[in-house]
Amino acid sequence: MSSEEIFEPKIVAFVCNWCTYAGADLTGTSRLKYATNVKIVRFPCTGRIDFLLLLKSFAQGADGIIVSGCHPNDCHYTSGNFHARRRWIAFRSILDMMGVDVRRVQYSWVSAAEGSKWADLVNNTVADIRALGPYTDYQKVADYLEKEVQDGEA
Amino acid sequence: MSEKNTYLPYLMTIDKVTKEAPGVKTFRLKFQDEAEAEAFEFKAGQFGEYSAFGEGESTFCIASSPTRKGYIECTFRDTGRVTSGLSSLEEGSTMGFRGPYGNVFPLDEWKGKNLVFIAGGIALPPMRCVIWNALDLRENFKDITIIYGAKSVNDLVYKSELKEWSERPDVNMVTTVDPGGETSDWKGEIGFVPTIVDKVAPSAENTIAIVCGPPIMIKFTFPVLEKLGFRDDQVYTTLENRMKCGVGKCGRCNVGKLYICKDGPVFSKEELNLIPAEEY
Amino acid sequence: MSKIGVFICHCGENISATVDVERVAREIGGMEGVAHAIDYKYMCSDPGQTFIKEAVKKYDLDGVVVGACSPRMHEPTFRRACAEAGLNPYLCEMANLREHCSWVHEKGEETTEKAIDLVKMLVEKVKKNNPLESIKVPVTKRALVIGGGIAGIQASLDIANTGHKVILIERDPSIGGHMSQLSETFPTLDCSQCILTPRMVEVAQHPNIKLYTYAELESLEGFIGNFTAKIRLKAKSVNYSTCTGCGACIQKCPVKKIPSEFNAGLGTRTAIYVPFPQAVPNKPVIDRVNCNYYKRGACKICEKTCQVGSIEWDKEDEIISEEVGAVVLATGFDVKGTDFFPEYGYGKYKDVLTGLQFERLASASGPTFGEIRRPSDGAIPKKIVFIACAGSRDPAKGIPYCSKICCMYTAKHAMLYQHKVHDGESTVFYMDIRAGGKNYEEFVRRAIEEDTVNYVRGRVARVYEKNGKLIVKGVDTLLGGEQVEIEADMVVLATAGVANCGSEQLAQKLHVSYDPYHFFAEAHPKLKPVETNTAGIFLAGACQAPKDIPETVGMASGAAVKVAALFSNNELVREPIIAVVNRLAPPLYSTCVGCFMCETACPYNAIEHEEIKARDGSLIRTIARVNSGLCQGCGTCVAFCRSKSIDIQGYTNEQVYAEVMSLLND
Amino acid sequence: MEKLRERAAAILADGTVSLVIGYEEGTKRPRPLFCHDGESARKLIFDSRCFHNLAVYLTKKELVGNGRFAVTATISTLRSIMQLYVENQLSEDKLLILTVDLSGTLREFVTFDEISAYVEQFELKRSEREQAILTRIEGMTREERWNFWQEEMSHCFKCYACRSACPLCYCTKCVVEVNRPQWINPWPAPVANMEWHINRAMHMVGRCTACGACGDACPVGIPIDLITRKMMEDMAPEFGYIPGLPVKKGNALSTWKLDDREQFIR
Amino acid sequence: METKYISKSGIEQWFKSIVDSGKRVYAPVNSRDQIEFKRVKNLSEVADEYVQTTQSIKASVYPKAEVLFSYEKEHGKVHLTDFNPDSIPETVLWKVHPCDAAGFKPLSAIFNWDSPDKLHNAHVQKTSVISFSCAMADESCFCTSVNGSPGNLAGSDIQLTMLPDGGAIAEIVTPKGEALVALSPTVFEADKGEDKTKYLVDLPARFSLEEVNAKLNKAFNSTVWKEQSERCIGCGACAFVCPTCACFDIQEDVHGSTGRRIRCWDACGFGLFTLHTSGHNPREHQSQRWRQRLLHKFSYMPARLNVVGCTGCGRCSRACPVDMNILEHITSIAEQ
Repeated sequence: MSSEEIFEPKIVAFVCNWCTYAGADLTGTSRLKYATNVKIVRFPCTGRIDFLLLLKSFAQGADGIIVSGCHPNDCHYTSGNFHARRRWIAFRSILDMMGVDVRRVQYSWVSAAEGSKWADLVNNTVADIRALGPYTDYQKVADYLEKEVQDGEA
Repeated sequence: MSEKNTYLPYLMTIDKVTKEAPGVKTFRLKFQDEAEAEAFEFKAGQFGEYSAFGEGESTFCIASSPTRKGYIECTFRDTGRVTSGLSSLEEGSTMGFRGPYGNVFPLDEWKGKNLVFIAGGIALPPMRCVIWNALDLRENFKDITIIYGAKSVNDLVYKSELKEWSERPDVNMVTTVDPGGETSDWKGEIGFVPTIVDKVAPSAENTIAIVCGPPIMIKFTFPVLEKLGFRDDQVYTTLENRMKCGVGKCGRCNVGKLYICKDGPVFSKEELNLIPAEEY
Repeated sequence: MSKIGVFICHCGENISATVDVERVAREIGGMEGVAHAIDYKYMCSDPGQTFIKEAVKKYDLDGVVVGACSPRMHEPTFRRACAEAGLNPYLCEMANLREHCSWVHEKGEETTEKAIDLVKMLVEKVKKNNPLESIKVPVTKRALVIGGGIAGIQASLDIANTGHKVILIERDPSIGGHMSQLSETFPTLDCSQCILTPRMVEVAQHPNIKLYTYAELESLEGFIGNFTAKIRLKAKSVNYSTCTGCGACIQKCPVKKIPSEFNAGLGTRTAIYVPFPQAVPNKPVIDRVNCNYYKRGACKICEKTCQVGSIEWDKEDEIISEEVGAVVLATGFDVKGTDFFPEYGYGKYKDVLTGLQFERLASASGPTFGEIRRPSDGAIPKKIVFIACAGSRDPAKGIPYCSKICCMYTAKHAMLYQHKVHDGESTVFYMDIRAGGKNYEEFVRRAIEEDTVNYVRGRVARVYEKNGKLIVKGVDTLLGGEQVEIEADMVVLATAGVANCGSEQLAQKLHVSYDPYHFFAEAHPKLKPVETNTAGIFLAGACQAPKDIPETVGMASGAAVKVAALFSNNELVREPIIAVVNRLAPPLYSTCVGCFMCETACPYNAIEHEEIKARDGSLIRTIARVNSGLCQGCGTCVAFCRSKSIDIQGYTNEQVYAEVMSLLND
Repeated sequence: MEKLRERAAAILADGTVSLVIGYEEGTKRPRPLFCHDGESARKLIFDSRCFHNLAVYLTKKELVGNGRFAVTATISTLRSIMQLYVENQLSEDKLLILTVDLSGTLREFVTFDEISAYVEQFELKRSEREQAILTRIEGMTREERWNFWQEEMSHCFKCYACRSACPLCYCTKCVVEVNRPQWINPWPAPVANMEWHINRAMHMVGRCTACGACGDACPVGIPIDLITRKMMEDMAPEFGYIPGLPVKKGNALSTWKLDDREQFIR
Repeated sequence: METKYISKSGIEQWFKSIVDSGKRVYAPVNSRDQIEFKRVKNLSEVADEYVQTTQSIKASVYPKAEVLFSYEKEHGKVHLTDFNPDSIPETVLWKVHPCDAAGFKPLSAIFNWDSPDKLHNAHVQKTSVISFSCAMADESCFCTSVNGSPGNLAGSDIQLTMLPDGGAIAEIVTPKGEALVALSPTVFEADKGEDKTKYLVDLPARFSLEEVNAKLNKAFNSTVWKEQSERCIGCGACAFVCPTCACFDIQEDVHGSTGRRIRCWDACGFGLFTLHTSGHNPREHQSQRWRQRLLHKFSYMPARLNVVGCTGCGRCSRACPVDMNILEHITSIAEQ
């Protein structure tokens, strides 16, 4: 990649079906534009989102991650987002301890009514991740097998 | 370096898929490389490691007879990551196979004897290989009896072959299902395999019994055979331990001093008595 | 290699304008496991659906991905089409190429590539999909209505009139609720009790309604169609089967100074009492907190008075169990008391009243028999000030919402006052006048124009007492913020409507969600206003948010129809998107270790304990089991399970993993 | 100590318990000991060098069987026992606790309430080693922390001694052994190793009692106990719990508060 | 075999010539409070004054994880790429203990049983071993009980025995060793006739291998396994630090339509090692797994491969979190 070329980050979004997915639908219905870098994976609820999926995303080459669901008290399942929020607090603390770049995981609440918030969230996150650059730190260690045989870090 | 990589599988084309029972399929596999097909040889009782690329390897016997050239067959139940991966493959796609591994049924030694095959459930495949082998060399053996049972009619595998065997005049075919597993038009026996063995097994005189099935079936069939006068050297079985390498290295199938993958999978009951029972 | 069919929709030009749909179909067609991929102008049209159906048969497809609009739009359409072609509907998934792609991106390479990625992701998911069967559960055709105000009364009658049994429980000794306390109702000024009491009687006499007054819900177990309600019948201390309701005991009761709840504290009642003359049932209960016998162990005057020996001193609370298929929550609301307002004297001025208290003053059945008199000295107030939005719309007081009814009842109060005190002078301080509703605006205009009520737009900063007068200090914003000071004889606060006390605990018992103000939350603010997030539990009236009588009645009827619709089926068909704990052959049984972390995480109490027992009956292990009737499929338990022993159908670990992996693999 | 031996021998002899799990002298330091009779109870020791968290054995049915058993417990062990109790893994009727308190007095606990009351008196403080390394890590920039842990992770060969030594890792099938999907690659590699340790820490949220057994067990000296220790230190005040003193069913992760922190949520 | 003398400076010069030849050199390095084999460029990096490295050197010929082959899927077809032995660089192992060098034989015996193991053999072929005889030992060492010794030459291409003057006796054992000498032939001087054994640690044998073997051959059903294994927590530390443990797993590393088949370390001590998909587990209990470890090394391997599966390095005892001291356990069996 030459230095002039704009870095196009790969971003995965984990969203709940009832609020953010619907909010992103509204973004579409409202014809608001946002960057193509983000691809949405639909979950029933933020409570369903396994932290391992976030880790796997980085290992597979994601430069950034969006996790978004219903605002507090809006959860279709009453409390899935509260559970998720707690899980994220703990997860962030552990990631930070391990030196993982927590800035690359953007958490958000986007309701079904916040079509424009979704567009802003995506655009801002893309801009943020673009500024951070590719997550080479992580990707470098992710492909290890060849290296081990070559360098014999036995 | 010309040394062969033991772990590199042959590429096989799935020539035919047969649905046998719920979750159970039979694949007919053909070598993609003609030279490999040419050079490949195996004997009844051997097994192989089957690859679903993207999922891994799984161990099962070769279910076709060595007398049928040009292909091999395997039958498996969708139970884990690999078998599920295999199960999703369609005719015409590619999978891997390496083998053959393990020892063989001593068919040569059994010449001139009566054979009784006793199998239960999904354990018919390892037996099918030797059954067809014996049937294709029918003149070498005297009476051939096949006793096969499953939990229910639906669970019986190789249904068309069961029919074929039962129609053959030179085979005494007995099928049974566990009580409650019968359908209204079921014409076979009803009862557990050991019970049926007791009822229909031929005399032990000059007879070899080959038993294969779930541990519980084996456990209750052996005493029946003993009662019927079968000596330990007249009874054979084939074991299926968890394996990864198939060639005696990964450490899983080691039982006492024996390795199921090298010293087995075929054992006479006499040999089996030497293996510590709790470990297989 | 599965056989997946992929169908890319142009959606007219909605998708094809920015996405190269042919290229999407072409590239996806080359994917591992894709047997057939086409694009078409309108996949959701009849011909489009026919393409899918024919392809399912022709290619013996074991999965379908439709790249079109949002699955929230057409997932049912395409799943139905697949089902009609003989493919399990849950083997069909949609890639959202319209709302999430073509509509939000400009035409270009990246947009098409994103579309391809989105379809790929769903193809990989579908490969891991399992055929699922809808869940069928039987329905107990009997409803439980909680709360005997107008909402509960209406809902009960409507359900009962469809031929289904209703159990109505009311926490107070009589049904009737707040509506029974009102004097006249806006905008028609018809007498509240005159229109309500016939309905109350109808409830009591309806063959399909079983009424339990002085009763509260103890617990609710089960799930839609199959609830078990435990109901606490509080001890009334009076045997209703023998009591004739003669009222002699009430006459003789020596404890007479108990503030009457019915009269909002403006009158008194006895310890053995009927809340109001038209109560249903019209039989007394003993208020054990205030009764001399229960307090001091002696008195029993009522027992001596009672000709039929109906007093039961040792009667204890009784808990009964009822099987019901649906629940209507109609627990109503409450109003803030005057003590909530420091600026208006924290309730220490006797002549500062709440709107509800004013209703009692204005009511012919009230403590003053309908005459407006000051509680302090019984004088007729000549100057009266009504303060609207007392508490409501005031984030600083924690009540940012509008209580909705105050504008109307304040106008009504001013009007009633003017009708009763002809020389009186009334002033209303208001923020806005919210008079949306049939004949509402006209009603307010009438108060202002015909009944010369003085409406001042502005807030009242303070009310204080000076020389026996209540000094009301406020501003008139229409006069440019000019200070206004009125010497009033009485001040009426249109205090905020708030959630009924105990609503939070009740919501927790029922596992329904509630908003920050403890009003019960509807399942959807627009489209499911009477449903809750717990299937089979419906809302009626002000327990959801403050509302007026017509709205309440309308909502109650709405809830009743929902219940009736539910009861029109013998069994209920549900989406099989539920969690399942894995089961393995012995000796493993399951990878679940029974730590039951999922149990606390589950918002629906759907996790049960299953004991694995050996043949001899000894316990081997206790593991989790998901009650498929209760589970709503949020999947929170799945993400909690350390050993991955729970999975959720439709969003299994394998499915979501495959999706994420496919998105990131180049 | 003599009292402990006597008592252990006595309860074994009178059939109160069929097994006493304790400590004996080992090659370099005390190690776990399983006493089935009074004879072996003579070998019992209990002092400040006893580090192993014996609670790890209590969930192994093949060891403890169906009868009643006793365990000589350190404070760490007691904390773990309390957590195991909350997680439905232990019951009072099977367990007898022996411990020697700071004054050298032999104490016995039968109920979880008793254990809880005793444990409450002890503060969970960083050891000198923990303090030293954590201070170092806390002083690092994020990049430095990443590099520090990557270096450490490169030594991990996935022997799972950390998992085996942890009393709270009692799953019959650990997530690393789940292969549908294969969440964490089972071979040792830096990312797979890190995923395992992050995963382990996440699984310990609200549960870890910071006994240090995992770090102690690591044969290649990775201070993995500090990952969970730090997590515990961060989370316990945030979520309002005291490790080893569970107050109600559930744990910090499976419960929530309306006002949990969320300034990181956009 | 030839014996030479090499001086302190000669060692330095020779080491440099090995590094300069482009071969990868691995040597024990003191890092993170542990001694472990790492790639080194300078002799100064090499640790001294230690008894044992935490891990054995077996990873050099049996990597923790290696690619058996890779594949690419396209439209139902699969293209395989075999392991390429040329991808393995030339490697020199410096300062290996005799007990580690002795581990190569049992390891190779397992891997080449009947069918040769292309990967392992490629690693072995590209690896040269320069061992240093042992002047130190601790209570866990017992090489002398398992046919080894502090100056055992088995598996070494060259062995150095350090002398008080900083020089060393160099025993050049194999042609590979000679090739290494050839990198800097002048530094190897004539043997000074020093008695090597003078500089070796004295380590009396702790048990008779024959006796132990005979006892173990009959010990399958002994109660000793349960007694010894009670405190075992079932981790894989012993297996992974062991120079001869070779149990492995075969796994799949998938990236979309491409993938690699991986061989990685596994351990017979893990509870699920032998678990069948049916749920049946032949080695269900820890006692069975402990028995497997000991019998495999001291009974099955001698019987089937004619080699003892233990070199007495003592690493498993040191690494064990719960002090499953192998020497103590074997001795107690021998004394039974």
